[in-house]
Amino acid sequence: MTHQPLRLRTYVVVFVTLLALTGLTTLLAYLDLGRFNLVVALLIAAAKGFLVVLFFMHLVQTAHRTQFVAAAGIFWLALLVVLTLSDVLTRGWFEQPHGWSAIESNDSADQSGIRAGR
Amino acid sequence: MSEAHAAVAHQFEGLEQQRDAATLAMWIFLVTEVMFFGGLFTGYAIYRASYPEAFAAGSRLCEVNLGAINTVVLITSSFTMALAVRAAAAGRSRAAIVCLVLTLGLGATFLGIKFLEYAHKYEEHIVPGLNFTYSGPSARQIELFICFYFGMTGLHALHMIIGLVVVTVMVIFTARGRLAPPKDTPIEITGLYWHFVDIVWIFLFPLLYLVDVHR
Amino acid sequence: MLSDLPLWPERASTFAVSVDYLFLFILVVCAFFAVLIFTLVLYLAIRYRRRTPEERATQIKNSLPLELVWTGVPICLAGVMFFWGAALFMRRTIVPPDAQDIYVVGKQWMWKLQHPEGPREIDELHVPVGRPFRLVMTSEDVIHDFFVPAFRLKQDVLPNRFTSLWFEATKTGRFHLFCSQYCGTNHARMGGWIYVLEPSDYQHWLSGAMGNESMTDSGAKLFTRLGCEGCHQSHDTERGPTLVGLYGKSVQLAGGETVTGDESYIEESILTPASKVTRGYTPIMPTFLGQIPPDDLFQLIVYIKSLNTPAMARRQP
Amino acid sequence: MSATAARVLPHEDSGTREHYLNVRYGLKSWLLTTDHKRIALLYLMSITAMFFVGGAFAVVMRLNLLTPEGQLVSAESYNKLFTMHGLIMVFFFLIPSIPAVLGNFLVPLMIGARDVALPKINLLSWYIFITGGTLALVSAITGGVDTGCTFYTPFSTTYSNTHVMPMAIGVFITGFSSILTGLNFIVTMHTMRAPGLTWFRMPLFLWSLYATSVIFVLGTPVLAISLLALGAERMFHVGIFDPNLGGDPLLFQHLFWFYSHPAVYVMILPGMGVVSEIIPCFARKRIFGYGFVAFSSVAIAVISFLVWGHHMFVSGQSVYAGLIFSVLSYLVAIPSAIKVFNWTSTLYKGTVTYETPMLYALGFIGLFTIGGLTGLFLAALAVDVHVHDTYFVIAHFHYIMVGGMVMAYLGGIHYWWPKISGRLYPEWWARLSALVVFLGFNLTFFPQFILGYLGMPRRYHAYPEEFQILNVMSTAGASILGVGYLIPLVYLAWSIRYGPPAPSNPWNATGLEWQTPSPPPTENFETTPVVTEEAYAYETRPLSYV
Repeated sequence: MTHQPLRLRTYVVVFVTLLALTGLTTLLAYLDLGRFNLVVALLIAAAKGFLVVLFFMHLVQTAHRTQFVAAAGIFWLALLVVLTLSDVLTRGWFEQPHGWSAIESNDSADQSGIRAGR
Repeated sequence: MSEAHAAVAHQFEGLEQQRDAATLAMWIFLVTEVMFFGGLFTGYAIYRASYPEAFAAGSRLCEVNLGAINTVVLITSSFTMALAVRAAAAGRSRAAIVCLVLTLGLGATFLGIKFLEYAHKYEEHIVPGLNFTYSGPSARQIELFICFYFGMTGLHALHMIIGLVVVTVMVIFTARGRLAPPKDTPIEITGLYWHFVDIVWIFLFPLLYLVDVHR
Repeated sequence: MLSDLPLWPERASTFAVSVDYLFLFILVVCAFFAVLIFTLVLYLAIRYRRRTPEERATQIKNSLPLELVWTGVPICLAGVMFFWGAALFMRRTIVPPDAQDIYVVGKQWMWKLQHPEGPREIDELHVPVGRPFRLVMTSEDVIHDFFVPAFRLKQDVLPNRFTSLWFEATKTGRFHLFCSQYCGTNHARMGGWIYVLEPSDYQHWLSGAMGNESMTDSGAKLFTRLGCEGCHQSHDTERGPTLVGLYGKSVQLAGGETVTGDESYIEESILTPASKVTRGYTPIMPTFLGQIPPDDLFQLIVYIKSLNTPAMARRQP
Repeated sequence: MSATAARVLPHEDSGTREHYLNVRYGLKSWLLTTDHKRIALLYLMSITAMFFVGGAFAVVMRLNLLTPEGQLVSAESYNKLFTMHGLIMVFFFLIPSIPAVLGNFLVPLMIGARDVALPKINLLSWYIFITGGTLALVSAITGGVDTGCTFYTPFSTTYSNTHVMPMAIGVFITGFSSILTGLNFIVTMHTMRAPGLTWFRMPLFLWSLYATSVIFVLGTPVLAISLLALGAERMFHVGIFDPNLGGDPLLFQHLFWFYSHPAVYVMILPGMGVVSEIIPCFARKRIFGYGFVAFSSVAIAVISFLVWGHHMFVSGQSVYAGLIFSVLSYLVAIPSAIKVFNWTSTLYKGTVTYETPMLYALGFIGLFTIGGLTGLFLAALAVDVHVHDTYFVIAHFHYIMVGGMVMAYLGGIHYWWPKISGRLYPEWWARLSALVVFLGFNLTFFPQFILGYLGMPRRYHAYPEEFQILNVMSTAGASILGVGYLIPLVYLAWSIRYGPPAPSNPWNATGLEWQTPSPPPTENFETTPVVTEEAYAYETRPLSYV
């Protein structure tokens, strides 16, 4: 449907927010948050992406089916990444080594337990 | 996709149906692009999970300041493209041309900075396949990271070049007055494509440049 | 003629028997549904054929209960098949503790096998009946697959990575060995035989084939020739941690997480030492990637595993 | 709107009336057409040629396997034969077969539109297909590829010295052809339906094409990027998949199978759609459970993206991932079971006649059921350990692709042949060929199930002696099947010139495509039709036509 154009103010606000988020993600990268560095960076990038998609690409005003198409794209990308990672990250879980000459090495207790392998 | 002569192509009932079809087609095409880049992101995710230290070391080889400038340049070009689409929809073709040319300039700047980075890497002899002579602990995995760096940013730069060509065509068509409303759908579609390329870079910047800046 | 047309291969391992039961269960379920559909289609097509041109079909309303039945029943049957299959798969994965290792190297179009006691074999494997064996396998070039139909077992063999496969033979005899992952021109020729012998015959064969030295001795020679002794001695030195008792131990890494000292960890630390540095040490160990062929790598690993036993540990400098 | 005449006479000779075939002549009118009907015929001609090239490779392979030593061809050429057979049959025949030929022809006709939403992109899709096809044939002629149709690394990147690059680029290019076709169909079905044609009044053929297009759009790009990475790895040796340089060969397998498993559903869903059209027509009865059949098509398209790991149970994939993929693989079997039960129940209390399309449809139900059920063996983790990469897998996917898809494709070609060519085909010749295909097929592939469980690995040019009897039976079946496929080529070509002219609705079937003359005019409909009835309202149609 020919949607009425957004107000100029909306574009400027979105533009400034994007610049601010870029600065934020760069600054946060200089702090050592350990594992959370990646999580924070991805969250900020996702926020910027959503801003561009919703306002610059007018997804807010388009038909529901177009919104559904966009959502499907993100969902399928997540499918590909998550299921592939589910293989890589869990490779060492079940195959546990066993002593060659089976002497009780110091921590044989967790010999058969599940451990965070490579 | 621009029907130069008749406003509505013969297979459509009306203008509304044609615009709906064009935007839906573009969004579906962008989903195929998401999955296309998705393959590279999956590879990146796997190898970053398998070799965290090597990816951190590799990321330190990338120039963060140039990456940050590029991100700002591309977000600004996205802003000017959005203004261009808005102006074209309102029929103000002069303003649309100005914004489109601004977008072209910013896009060219981005590519300039990008090839500057490539040149630096070539001088430091860390271009995989050509002259990769980096030695040190886990050199192989760092080469893998740099290979993903070139793969992802190279594919992105290729999409930028295609975008620049299409925007140039839009400028010419607008100047000739062929894209006055209600025939301004092609500009809106070019805008969608341009914003998509910007979003890809928004994700590339933290993943490639900001992996391990704090050490 | 039908007598020599076998319908399934011999059952020569503990795993084969249970896989055949699962296969028969799924076969019975599928045969039932296939026959059901075939007879239904034929019966309905013939019973309700158009006899006269004026005949009218009676339209049927959809029936939700019928749809739910033929959604629910297949889901339950599928669930049974999944759990049974998964349970057996876990039995295939968890290696019994008393299994003895045999080291297998797949190479473009041959299998090289070595027993820890020393005998080496090409495309043949002699094992006694009734004892579990674990094959630790790697490849020198492309992906192969160690497939023994009589044991109902196969496992891909990947370059630069160890995959393992355990079996316990229950029948003596000679069984086919195939490579079932396409690996190039002579993929079809890359096979051989598994000879399962009585324990007494096996001992006789083993003593006859003792020509070359055991893997531990050749591993020790390699350990000195490659200069590993310089850093890795019977106790921690500032240049490198001791390897005594490493196998099966949890190793604290510089990155903070802990890793188990299994074959893959030892192999990775030899080929790409910088990827997993032990806490408190700097990555000064040179990389041996591409310099140690897999056979020698196995011997080194067997030697390092042998350091678990106090006798071997004392002989370290 | 239903045709009133009880016995439809060929009211006007299609020779004089202007329609899409005789509106313009000459090469330019074909090579620059944007008419979806002509593009469908362009696709028909190209994929028929590719089918017989791929089929020839298959016949030579089967002849080589007559003897345990396989002396007909050398090992290298046998490896090239099965690779080219796989690649050409999958990417250049099966994937475009129903969507690009019958789909292109019928989607606008079935929804009452004048053409697809993006006709120029539709023609571009054919040119991309031809470019990719030419590259593949050039690679085949100049030396062939011996990596197997799955291009597994590190063999395809470092150890194979055959023409992998041109073939990989050829398949990469052809992928975009199916992306554009899928995109075109989704947009057409969303925006250009005739007034009154709601989603639940659409023929089920369109539902299955919609599901197929979703897979085209979401899956094919991942194949494109994996082949691109394969090319880069082969050219620059940078270690993306090379284990000696830190890469992981399983990453390629993940990316490849993420597309290739949904692709096997692309190779069956359209066949299901054709069967859902044929069975109600020749049973003169509304399909049983329309909503369930429609939603199971979409369910198959979605769940097919979750199951690719069952190709890698023994490839070094983690046990945890194996468990996940095994559960999901069983889930994807359920919608197919629902469809088979619904087709069978449609026959109940109908008035069934045995025209050729119906013979193919009934054959499809039987053979697809066997194909689908044998999938349950492969999804069970423990059984897959034994039968993975053996002839059991070969028999499974041939039962679905050849027993299912090719039978449905031939059924669809015969069902819509009057509409496409304006001519009727010779009924008895067609019934004979259907029977020959059914018998030849079963004799070829059923012995391979037994060979598989006996442990004969796939891609073997030579095998132990005890497998010879079953291989000889399979080769015998293959020669019968080959003949069975040649017969339709002859009589369909014959019917174009000498076949009796076809009325607009020879089977008196429901659906908008039958309400326009055959062959249809370029604009498809004089006035855009209005749909008032449900999808398969056979109770309001006049009685039989015979």
